[in-house]
Amino acid sequence: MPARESIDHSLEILEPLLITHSRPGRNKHILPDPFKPCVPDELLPFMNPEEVRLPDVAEVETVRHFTRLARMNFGVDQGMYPLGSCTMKYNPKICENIAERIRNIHSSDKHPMHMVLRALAALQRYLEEICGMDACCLWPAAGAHGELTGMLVVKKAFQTRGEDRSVVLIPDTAHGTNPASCAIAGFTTRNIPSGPRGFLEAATVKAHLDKDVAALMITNPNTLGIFEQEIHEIAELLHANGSYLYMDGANLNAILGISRPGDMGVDCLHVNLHKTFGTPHGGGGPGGGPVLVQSELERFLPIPRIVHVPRELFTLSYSFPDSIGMVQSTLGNVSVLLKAIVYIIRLGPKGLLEASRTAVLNANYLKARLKDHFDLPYATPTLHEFVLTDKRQKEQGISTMDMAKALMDFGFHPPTVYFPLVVSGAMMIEPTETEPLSELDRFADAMLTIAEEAAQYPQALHDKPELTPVTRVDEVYAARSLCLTWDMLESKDDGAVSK
Amino acid sequence: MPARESIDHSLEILEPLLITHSRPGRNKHILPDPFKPCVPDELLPFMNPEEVRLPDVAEVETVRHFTRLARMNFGVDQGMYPLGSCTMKYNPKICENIAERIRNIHSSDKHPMHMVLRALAALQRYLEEICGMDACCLWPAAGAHGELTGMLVVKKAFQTRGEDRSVVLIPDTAHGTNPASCAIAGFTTRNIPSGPRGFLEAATVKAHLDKDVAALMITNPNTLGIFEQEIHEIAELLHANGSYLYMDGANLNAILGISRPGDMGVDCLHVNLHKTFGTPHGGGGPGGGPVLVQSELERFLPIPRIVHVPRELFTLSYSFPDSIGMVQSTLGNVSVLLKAIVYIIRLGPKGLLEASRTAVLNANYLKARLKDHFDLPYATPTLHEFVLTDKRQKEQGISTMDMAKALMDFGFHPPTVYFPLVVSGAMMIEPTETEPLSELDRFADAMLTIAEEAAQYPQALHDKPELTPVTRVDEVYAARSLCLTWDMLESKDDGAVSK
Amino acid sequence: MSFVPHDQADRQHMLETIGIQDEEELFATIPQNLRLTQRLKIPGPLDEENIRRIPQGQFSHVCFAGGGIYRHHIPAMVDALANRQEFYTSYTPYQPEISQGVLQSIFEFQSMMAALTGMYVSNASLYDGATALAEAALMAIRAKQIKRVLVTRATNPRFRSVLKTYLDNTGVKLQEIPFDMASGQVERFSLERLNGEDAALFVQNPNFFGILEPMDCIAKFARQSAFWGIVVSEAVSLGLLKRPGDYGPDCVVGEAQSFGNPPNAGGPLLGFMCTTKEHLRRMPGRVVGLTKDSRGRQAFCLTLATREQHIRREKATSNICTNEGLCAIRAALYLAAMGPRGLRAVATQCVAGAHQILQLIQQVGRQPVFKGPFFHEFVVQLDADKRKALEDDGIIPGVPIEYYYPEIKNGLLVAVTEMNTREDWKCLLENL
Amino acid sequence: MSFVPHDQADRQHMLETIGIQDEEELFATIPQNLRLTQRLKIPGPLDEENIRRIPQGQFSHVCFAGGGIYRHHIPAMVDALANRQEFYTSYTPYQPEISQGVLQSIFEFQSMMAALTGMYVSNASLYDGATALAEAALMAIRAKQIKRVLVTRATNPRFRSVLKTYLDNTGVKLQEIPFDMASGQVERFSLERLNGEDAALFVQNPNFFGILEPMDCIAKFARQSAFWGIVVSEAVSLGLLKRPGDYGPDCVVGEAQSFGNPPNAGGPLLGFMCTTKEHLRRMPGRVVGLTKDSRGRQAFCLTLATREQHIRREKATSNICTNEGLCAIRAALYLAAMGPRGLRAVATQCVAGAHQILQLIQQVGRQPVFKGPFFHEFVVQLDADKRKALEDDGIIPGVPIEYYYPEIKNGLLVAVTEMNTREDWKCLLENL
Ligand SMILES: Cc1ncc(COP(=O)(O)O)c(C=O)c1O
Ligand SMILES: Cc1ncc(COP(=O)(O)O)c(C=O)c1O
Repeated sequence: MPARESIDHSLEILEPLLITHSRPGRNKHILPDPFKPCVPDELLPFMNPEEVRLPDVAEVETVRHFTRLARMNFGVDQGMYPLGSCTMKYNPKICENIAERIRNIHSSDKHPMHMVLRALAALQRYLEEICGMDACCLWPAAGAHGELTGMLVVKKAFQTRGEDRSVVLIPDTAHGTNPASCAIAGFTTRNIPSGPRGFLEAATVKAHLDKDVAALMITNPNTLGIFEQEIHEIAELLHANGSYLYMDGANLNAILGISRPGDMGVDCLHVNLHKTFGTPHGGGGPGGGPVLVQSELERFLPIPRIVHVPRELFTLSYSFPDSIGMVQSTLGNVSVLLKAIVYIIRLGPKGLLEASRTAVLNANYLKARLKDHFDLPYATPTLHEFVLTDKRQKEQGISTMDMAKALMDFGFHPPTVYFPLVVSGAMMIEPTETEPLSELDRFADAMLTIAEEAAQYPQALHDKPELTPVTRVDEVYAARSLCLTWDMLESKDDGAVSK
Repeated sequence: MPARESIDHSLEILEPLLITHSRPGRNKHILPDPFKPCVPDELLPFMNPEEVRLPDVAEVETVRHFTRLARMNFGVDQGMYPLGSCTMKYNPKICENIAERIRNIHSSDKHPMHMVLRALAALQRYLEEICGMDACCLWPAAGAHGELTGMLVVKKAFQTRGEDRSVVLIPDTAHGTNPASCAIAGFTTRNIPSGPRGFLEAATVKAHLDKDVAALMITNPNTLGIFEQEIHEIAELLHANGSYLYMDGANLNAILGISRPGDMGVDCLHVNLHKTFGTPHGGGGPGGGPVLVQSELERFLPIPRIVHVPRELFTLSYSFPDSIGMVQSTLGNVSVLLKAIVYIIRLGPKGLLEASRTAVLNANYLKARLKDHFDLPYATPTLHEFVLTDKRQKEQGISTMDMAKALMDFGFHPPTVYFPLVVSGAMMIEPTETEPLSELDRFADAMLTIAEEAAQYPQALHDKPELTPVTRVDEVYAARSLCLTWDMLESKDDGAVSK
Repeated sequence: MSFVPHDQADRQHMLETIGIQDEEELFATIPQNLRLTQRLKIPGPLDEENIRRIPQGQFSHVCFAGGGIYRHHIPAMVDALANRQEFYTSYTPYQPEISQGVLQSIFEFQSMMAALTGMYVSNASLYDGATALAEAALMAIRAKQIKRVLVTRATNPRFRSVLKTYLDNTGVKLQEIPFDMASGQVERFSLERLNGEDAALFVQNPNFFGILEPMDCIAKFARQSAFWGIVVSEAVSLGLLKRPGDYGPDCVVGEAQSFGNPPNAGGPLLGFMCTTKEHLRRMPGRVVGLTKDSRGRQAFCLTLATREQHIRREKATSNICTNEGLCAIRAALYLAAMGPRGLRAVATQCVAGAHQILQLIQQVGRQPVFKGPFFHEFVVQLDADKRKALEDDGIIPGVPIEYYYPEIKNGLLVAVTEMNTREDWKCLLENL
Repeated sequence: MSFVPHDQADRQHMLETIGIQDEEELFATIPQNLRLTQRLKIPGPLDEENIRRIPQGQFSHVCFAGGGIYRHHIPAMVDALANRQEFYTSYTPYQPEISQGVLQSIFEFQSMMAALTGMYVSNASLYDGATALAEAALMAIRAKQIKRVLVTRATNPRFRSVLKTYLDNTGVKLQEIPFDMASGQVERFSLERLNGEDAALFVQNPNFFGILEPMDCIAKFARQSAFWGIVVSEAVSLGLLKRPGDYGPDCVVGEAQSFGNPPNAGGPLLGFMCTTKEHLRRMPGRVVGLTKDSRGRQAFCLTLATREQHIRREKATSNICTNEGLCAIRAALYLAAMGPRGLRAVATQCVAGAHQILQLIQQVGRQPVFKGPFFHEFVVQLDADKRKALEDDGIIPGVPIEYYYPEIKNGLLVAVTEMNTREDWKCLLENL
């Protein structure tokens, strides 16, 4: 029945680009027009004489286009999303509701901003308490932005001391943003091995310490899900050397109410609100990467800072002469910050503790169910996540990529793959605390099925996924053909894909 | 690879019943608890000693359950929904926004209710203007409720006059609610033929008129999409006989700003806000079925009525001694009424006219594209919808049902099928004005493809749809096995479907 | 402004395909004398921002109004899901293959309503509690040769008004059973006197005054009538009280707005009907049943359509077509979100709060009008001026009921729910 | 309270599967001295209703504040779709097979941004306009051997502050080019003097004062610098003004909050970067490309990953990972909803309104500080007491800028958009 295909575009294009619906006159949206719409003559030379190049599409078409696009996307609300180190937990709906309230507030509108600042000051206190740190800056817009901010603080501390230390030690399990952030902050990085047991040993750190070392940047629990058991010793070594301990708090979800970075000897850390504190990831942001420091480093934090004369208003102050300066135009991703506050007070101290305990329980349960069927590169006990490899399946030619893609057909998002880099063919699995037992079991069953298929019918796995909106996507072709806008498509068009 | 099926429940159950996730203790939702939670002793005898029988499920599971269910449903925002007589047009998002505002108002809260009543009074005026009628009652909750209300008004008018007329004439093209509503209002109905040209002829009406006839209930345009061309003559005949003309306004979307029921001689009609005025249908309501009458019948309208002392508050009055009484607990589906107001003022007079003109254009375009390939039972020109039949495809054993199901695989909702009853194997197609030309073409192409398949590979069509969440659903089995709650499922369970 | 997606070229192309020159020709069948010649006199078009600026009323935060419509906590989840476009932009699920979402949600609603009421089956919704009661009476008429419908006078007066409207043309008489002025419960002698084999009996519990009726005793009498039904006006009471079904009625009907539907200035509401196996085929409204698809998988569809207007026309069990689908889905979401402990906790808060507040009110010297046991509403007397003064200060102390019950001079029905804060009742007491 | 779905039996079963007795054992690797012994001192758990009751500030309805964050009309459609769970509950689209929704939306965002700016390519977003400018400067450093970054002093001072922070450790000098106190435009002599082959030049247009810079002239100078970029702080200006790309810069960066993202008390914002083919591989941030799936169908995926931190680590073009994906989707929705005429109409309203209001202000005797041509913002002088009095009355007359520009005593930056009603400006004028 070839006729069907000719009218059903699904064989060629699932959802045509919006621009293909565009025809002059189709958009009929009417706008508020309080003013006589005339542009003064003196502006004419500055104006674009041509039509603005946007698609001209009716509201119903736009709505359907994006509705259909949304339906081609997988989110946490559809099923388990065990993306290691990303903490894809359930995003409480009440947080979304409350954040909506500030939508119409302009940041120069003093009176409502007082309420906002009061709430933000409370968030600072909560994060300080949770992390055991002395001071907090909420403005970094994501984890990497927090890293940069924190490392600029460290840099500034040395500059103020008159020391010029240029090296940051980074374990080989670190996330790519760590070295990248250090580079922007003007440091060079030195990669150090995390050791055979999957955690950094104090002896290793000691061996790398010299007067050029400004800091060590450590993730705890690290990206193998392993607690850095020697962190306190490491902190002492660093401090004795005049260096700082920076902690990447991306994995804080393992230890809320259980162990605090401040107590570990951490001088500076960032947390990821869009991981640990349940704010949605939004398909790639906005997030929140607050930075916390011990009192010694407080004066270097970014401006503005929230100040509060008791019984008076909360206001912003820029009068911190030692500050590294501003890191973001305003107050960071304010509505994300608000969601994090709601999350924290919705749960309270017991709830946060239960979250972490359960995150660890869930990960260990999954590990227990999977460890006999997949290669487990480290025997050390893990907390909220764990890493498997494709070593065994490789024998049948099945890679981590194949298994990740196969998982999709069972209705799961795959784990983080090929990271951390120290593990070849890594699958980094972080279920989070909000996965029910039934979903963990379904996931484990799927993994075991895939392992069995890898052993018995390996060929079929290369063709996965089959039940997704599109089948395996050609990333190489994307990089080679490099079509990044619809104009490029039009200009290179062979007629095959655009219409 | 049978292993996959065992863990992927999709082969047996797409989405398990919520109750299957239930285990004691899983629901941890916490509630506002302003009061000490103690029940006075004297109430103990009235209390249920047992646990309330609801599923005990975590928030994340509930969210995912209903998210996945939603994803198994087709709505207007996904594509064309040409359900004849249902006017499935695009539901503007701004209407939803504005209606949200009244959510926390209790109907006994006088001050905000003044605002609400003012808005409702405006809606009454707009509907009166649009329909050319003198008075309006907004309370009926849907079209059928409006019919009942209208017929009770008619009944009451006769009672007041001291006449006991018991018969309502109803053309054979009428919707099932028409006779059903008349029955509740205490009338008997007489079915009259709509004639070979698809509209009711004055002569037919004349032949059925006698002193027992209280009213004629007519749908205009009727369910064949044909304008009742002799309606004015019919109205005159009825009036001469002392009878009323009731109009079912379900198809008003064809004639906004073009022709008004009041000008046709209609005495009483209802409109469907959830059809003509863009309020969403909500998977089966809530809707809105305001009733409009000429001044003669106004005093019989339901109570309460909105009264407005100029420069004073808008209030409700119950002091209408001739009223038929109340038809709904409060003020009908208030938030639906609000959406309809927003719809009307968003469009304005030109917009409403453009809506109707385009609804008619769209339907005629589709008809033009399809009429050579399907049986068109009436040659009379049609307005916003038209009816085809399966007469030609029947020769290959393909029925309207088969074609309706096949349409789903192209991403469309099928038309209304097997209605109106006067046409055997009817397919009643109403695209509405918000379908773009491209979607109309896609639909026409799909219909033509199906027609071709019916001719060439008829067998395959019996297996449609194939690309939907479930394949053809066994409605006979549902009626025979009659499982209407999960308790019934459990008690009859053979283990096959419940878990 | 319109939501029409066409440009001029589209229209031109369409006219050509149709084979006409001018769009006017499409309307040739409408006689000239029936054409509107001037433009409709309605405002607009208005842009979205100007629509957003239309003044909105500020609701009173201190609110003890109930009387059939209640303010309850609605979990954020309910809106997040009920507002899914797939749910709210779909029609009645006539085509099950692409409507499993609505169908299964309503099946689950039916399951939970049947479990909560203790009845065999629930329909998919009716317009509201008032029409649900009216439909129940019509069902009784279909089921039995009754001459009278009896309803307790302490049944929601708005429900009784609608019942009266619906019964007006059936030839069946409507009689009201008075309440006892001391207890607020049904007057047992009148109940005994009026009750009979030619009658259908309807009793609201908790009644309109919040009073718990002596259901065991009523049930005994009720067995002698041809048909009897229990009316529920505050669905949250199902979370704590004995299940109405346990008293053995023919049906349980009422209003379930409290289940996840906000007060919304009066509506939409959510009428429901639960009944026995015996009356199943007489029940009005949609019903969803479980079935299977052509591959044997679990699926759902509308069933028992042979009761309905589109098949049976004037002989249908009701004229209802569009009902309150999305409100039923909201109720399903609400009940799922609350769970068994949640619903009971809410009901307990309501009861506890009402009793605690009444006690405080008694301490400031006001007595309740009725002495019977009550759920979360009670009646006191408050003169109209005082009440209006409170209302002008943004305090709604309750719903005035003298209009419906002239014998209760200055009667005020006070409802307490889990939404009333400590500040609320301090505010009420200080101003009373 | 937590969002943990387990019951006790679940936990027990899990412990057994793991093979331990006590959950404590799971934490054995955390040294005892690093364990927290008391409970965290934070409030909660709080139920949803009590969270909803947390007081919220009432924003000022009469608002002429801009200065980098603007109030614009947002079509209702934008929220309806951006709030789809599939969009907001997903991660960065690393797995394209189940992320086509986000990917295609961002591809369309890129397409529209590139078209609006007149550049070859756009990335998928950066944190905000300020970091976008900083990233552009870092890109210039990577591209050319520059010693200095020049920025006009009339560039958003917050952008310049962040730029300074980012450049502090690069060894590259930051210099500011003053503006002409009469026109508010860049001082041409200084521009000529400072400009050079060892410098990257950045110019905001319209500048922070709303003044339109003499771009043709600047472009001529700019060609002599090693790299130059145009900064856009009010994206709506792209709907009316000449496309910045037409002046031939190396990049166009800035803030696109105005495209469908509400002011939100400051954020999230939407940084963007558009650049040339030449600089494509130096560009920071995510990029979505078009490709095909294994069946040959059109599909999208993240591409050019070799620029990014997860591959290149310390040598990456930026450290950015999580960006402002949902804000970019909102921008795509907004631009789709507005269409070509809509965006132009909004820009026209802004310009027209600002000019009409300035004229009225001049009639009451206040003169603008600058005489240059302007877009939708202008600077006047208003003493602080007067301004505070207005603010206390709920009228925000503009953003005070003396802190950033001490030479403009009592400087107030007034922004006008299509959201300002007639009543707004009457209110402003009467109270000025
Ligand atoms: C361990 C770790 N560090 C840092 C980051 C960067 O955080 P963001 O994406 O918020 O910039 C991530 C995010 O994936 C991470 O997993
Ligand atoms: C012609 C006609 N009349 C009446 C009705 C009943 O309207 P409602 O479903 O709103 O009760 C319908 C609905 O399908 C209809 O099409």
